[in-house]
Amino acid sequence: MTNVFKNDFEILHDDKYIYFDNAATTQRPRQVINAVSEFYRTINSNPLRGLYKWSVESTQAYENSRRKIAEFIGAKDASEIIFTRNSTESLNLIAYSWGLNNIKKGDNITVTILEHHSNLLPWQMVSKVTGASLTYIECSPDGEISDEEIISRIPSNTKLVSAAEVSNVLGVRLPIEKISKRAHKVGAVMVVDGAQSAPHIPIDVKALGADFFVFSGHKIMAPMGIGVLYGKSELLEAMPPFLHGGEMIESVSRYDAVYAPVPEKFEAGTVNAAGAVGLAAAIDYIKSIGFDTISQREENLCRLLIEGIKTIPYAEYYGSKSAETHSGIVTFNIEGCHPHDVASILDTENICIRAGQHCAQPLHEHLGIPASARASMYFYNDESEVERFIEALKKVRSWLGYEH
Amino acid sequence: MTNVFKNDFEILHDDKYIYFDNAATTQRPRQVINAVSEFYRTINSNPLRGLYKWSVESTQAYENSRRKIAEFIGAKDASEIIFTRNSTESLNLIAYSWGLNNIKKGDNITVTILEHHSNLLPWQMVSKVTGASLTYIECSPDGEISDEEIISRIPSNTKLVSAAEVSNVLGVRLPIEKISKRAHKVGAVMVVDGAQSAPHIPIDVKALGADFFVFSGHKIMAPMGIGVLYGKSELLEAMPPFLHGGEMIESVSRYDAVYAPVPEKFEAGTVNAAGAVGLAAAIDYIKSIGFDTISQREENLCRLLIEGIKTIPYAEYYGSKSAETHSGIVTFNIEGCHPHDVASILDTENICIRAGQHCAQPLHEHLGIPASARASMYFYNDESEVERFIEALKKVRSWLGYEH
Amino acid sequence: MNTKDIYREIINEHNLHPSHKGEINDPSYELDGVNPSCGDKIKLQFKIDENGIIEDAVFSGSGCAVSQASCDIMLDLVIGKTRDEAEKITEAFMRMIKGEASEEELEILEEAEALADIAHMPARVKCAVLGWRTMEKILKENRRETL
Amino acid sequence: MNTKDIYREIINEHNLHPSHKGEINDPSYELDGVNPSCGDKIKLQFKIDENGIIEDAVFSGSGCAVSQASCDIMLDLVIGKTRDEAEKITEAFMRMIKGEASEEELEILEEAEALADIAHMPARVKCAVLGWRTMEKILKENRRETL
Ligand SMILES: Cc1ncc(COP(=O)(O)O)c(C=O)c1O
Ligand SMILES: Cc1ncc(COP(=O)(O)O)c(C=O)c1O
Repeated sequence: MTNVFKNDFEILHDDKYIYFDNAATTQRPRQVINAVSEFYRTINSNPLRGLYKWSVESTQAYENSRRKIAEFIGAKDASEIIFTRNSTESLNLIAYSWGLNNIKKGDNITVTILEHHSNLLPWQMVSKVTGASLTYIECSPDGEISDEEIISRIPSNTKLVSAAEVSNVLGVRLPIEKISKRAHKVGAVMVVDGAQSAPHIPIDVKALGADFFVFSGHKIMAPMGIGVLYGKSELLEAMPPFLHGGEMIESVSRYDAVYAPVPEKFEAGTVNAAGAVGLAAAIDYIKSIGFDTISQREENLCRLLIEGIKTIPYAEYYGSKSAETHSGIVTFNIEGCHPHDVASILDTENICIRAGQHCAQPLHEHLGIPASARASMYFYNDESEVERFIEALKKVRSWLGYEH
Repeated sequence: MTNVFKNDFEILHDDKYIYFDNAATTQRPRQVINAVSEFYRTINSNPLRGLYKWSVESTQAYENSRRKIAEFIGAKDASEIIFTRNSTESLNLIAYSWGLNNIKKGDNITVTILEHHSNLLPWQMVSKVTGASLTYIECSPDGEISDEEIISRIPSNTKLVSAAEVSNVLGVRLPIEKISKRAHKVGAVMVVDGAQSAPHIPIDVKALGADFFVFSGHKIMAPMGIGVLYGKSELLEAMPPFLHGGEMIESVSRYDAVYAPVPEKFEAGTVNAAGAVGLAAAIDYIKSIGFDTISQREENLCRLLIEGIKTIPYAEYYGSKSAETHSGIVTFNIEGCHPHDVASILDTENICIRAGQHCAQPLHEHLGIPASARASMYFYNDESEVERFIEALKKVRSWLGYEH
Repeated sequence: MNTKDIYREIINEHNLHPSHKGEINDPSYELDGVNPSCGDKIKLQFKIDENGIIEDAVFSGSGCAVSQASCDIMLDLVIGKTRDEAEKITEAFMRMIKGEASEEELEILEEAEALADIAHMPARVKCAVLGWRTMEKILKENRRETL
Repeated sequence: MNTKDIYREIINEHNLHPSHKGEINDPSYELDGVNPSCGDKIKLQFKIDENGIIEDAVFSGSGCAVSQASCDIMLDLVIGKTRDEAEKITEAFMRMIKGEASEEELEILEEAEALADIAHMPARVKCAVLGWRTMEKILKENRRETL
């Protein structure tokens, strides 16, 4: 193993396996795994209300993580960071707490056709409950969104716009700044789904024009079970709580309760302090690698992979022709071969990819493909893996019984 | 360290600290910590949709955990087990998905006065949204609930009854079987909050008469960030989803979606597979200790602690006089000393207890005490700790400036 | 058998050169089956005579090789059999996929037995059973979309 | 100072023998403060003359030793001072609790400086500031519950 970027990832030390399913979940470096274990071995306790050393230290660790995240995405204040389980929960929190209370019949919600189901179904729900319309910004086959689409699909009665910063299928970055500008012009709130951008590019919620921003720990090398919701203070403060229970109240009587200020108001029940500590460690780790290195390596790997696919007859890939706009993700198909069969066959070569619709059915319909295979790489992947992948891909059709 | 029950808990190896805040969160044995790390080091991937070895293995590990939990609490089928973050989320899921869709004005919801806020605020919410009444079953000062209370507080228009199996303040076990019998007699659904019972006594949801049962991993030696909702198949199947997103659908079109069957319907977004694996390891661990041993040790420690408190002038404890019905929990006060000061002073002796209202304000009001201190023990605590605790407690009044 | 062998020895042939793919004009029963997670869609058409014998059966639609091949093999097996026999075969197949089939059951599955190893590819089980579930519904529910 | 020393050297005396606990009949201002997480309740009564000088001030209510003592010490400090001076002292105290106070600020805090180490007991900070926050409100909002 000569790829030093794999050093901290024990699971990747066995060169037999090629892990190309990073858009689904990344691997965790030992620094993250150890930070979690260390928490349990040294200061484990229930944070927030403790009056003893461990609990004070757990609280500090938990709140340090919040501050670190705030700084990582350019939030104004740590209290704008709410810990959730994952992006999906963050988006549902917005939908239930902001959506159902601020959107009504006659209003409009706009999303893009590139959305992951997690940034679609919550808005379908709000649309159904409130009677508001749901409008799609469409994209070209390579994932481009035109200025006209942005203007025409965000009409003046729009109350909320939600868009992924990076598509989990095409890897393309959406013109979030333009979308949020239009959203704000018509007085709508802008939600940015950063599940696929936070692992790859620096985030500045202010520059994005994001009123809300969400991401998942597990896609950024943190443990599973911890996610983030960023919301502008003014918005969070005006929103009613979502989950109700311990730790999110000031006082409770038999029939009534006074809620705690943000962020506690939105963190009902015992918090996942160990998860937050793991996420802080992941952020330290990603910074130690550096986003420049990350995108350079991803770009290079994408370029190689795309070039490889181009040499394979019957193979086609989707999205932009240029490797820089793929965020490590290359989605493709091989004619005559169903992506599930492609994935099963590649599995026999110990290559891990995803196949299906990647929780983006409307996008697949829009692109006119029933399903696709997706190779998604991260900075710890390397050229030799891409080469092995391409070699295997070349043989897929013959393994599936075709003469050529 | 001669207490072998501490062997697997590295954090407890430093005999300096006495951890008596187990009702807030337990410690995790190395078996649990290692199971989680091992998952990340060997098969980490996104379960459920994977077509390659790691993903298949993650899925198996995740589903094994589900089966193990089903067996642990006597569920009929593994599909009756939904993974959540904690008890609070489980209870909110019931409140949002079952409560808001089955309870209306004119109906009644009954809880007990002993509830934790997490089993109270969701029902306050449902009551406010629907206009249903909220009724309290009261208890005697030592936590006893009379048959008359059960009958009279669960009137015939009751649609849902929710009660903790074990109180997190008094440690007393509630007469759940009687409550659920009455609930079912009037056609109500019975929710049992097992956050404080699952760590201490064997659970059989059928014998309890529980239509829903919830508990938290972190209170039963599993990692933070994983919890359980059990629901009877018929109920879960008829309920609409709560969180909307990836993994919980069959198919999605632009304006509509078909949901997956249970349990997936209720598990939106990337699941916390590592947490589930940790919970499975915790269940194995608790079984290896055995509930008999657990309650014997807890009973013995409670008896000692109560006897010790009795020897301290100005000290009083709450709840039953008999140590068997305390589940390791002894809540107390020292006259003239605010529990927060007691906890701060005990902290200087490296003793970890909780002080305040323990997320049970209505119960404190009912008992007529503004706040209390709580020592909560688990099987790994021991007599020498109780002795040190009592010695420290004896001196609290003098540390707080009293002559005696 | 490892995955590649399953493909080579059984799936590919049935997928690329199915014996029973097509449409018939006068089916007694017709039913669509969908596997939403992979977008597979299959239509089964059955012609069953007055004695309950499956005279002819075809499938159409698109999907992965596993679902297509499994469907073709299934039709191979049941054409000419009675409704009851077909049900029995289906049961045997479902049990085999769960790894619970008896020796006898495996025997009546004939060529379909080769799909037993699909059980080691849990993500593909849904593909393998798509046709079978659809046929099961036809047999059990006697549903007539057309007559 | 460790926790026990803070109690011994400062909190206990003010908690057990407060100088300013009680009620007055004709306060200019009166306000309740609540620390819901521990159930502490404090009532402040202030008598401020036409020149803005705090003539007298008392507290009543129940709570932990930290909140009671901190309140008593606070009143020690501000009685006889002007409204403006009291505001300045409050600011200094808040900054001290956050560990941000300057030398000068610490100086005007006199005895209250002994509470600086409360900052190491974050869970108790709310107790320590309860009286101060309530006084701050009285001074800033000029709120009159009674006159
Ligand atoms: C009886 C009871 N119910 C519910 C809860 C809430 O559990 P969690 O904070 O893990 O959601 C707790 C513990 O905090 C509890 O003791
Ligand atoms: C763009 C996008 N949004 C949302 C999600 C949902 O994230 P999670 O499953 O962590 O909630 C994902 C990943 O699955 C994603 O790729």
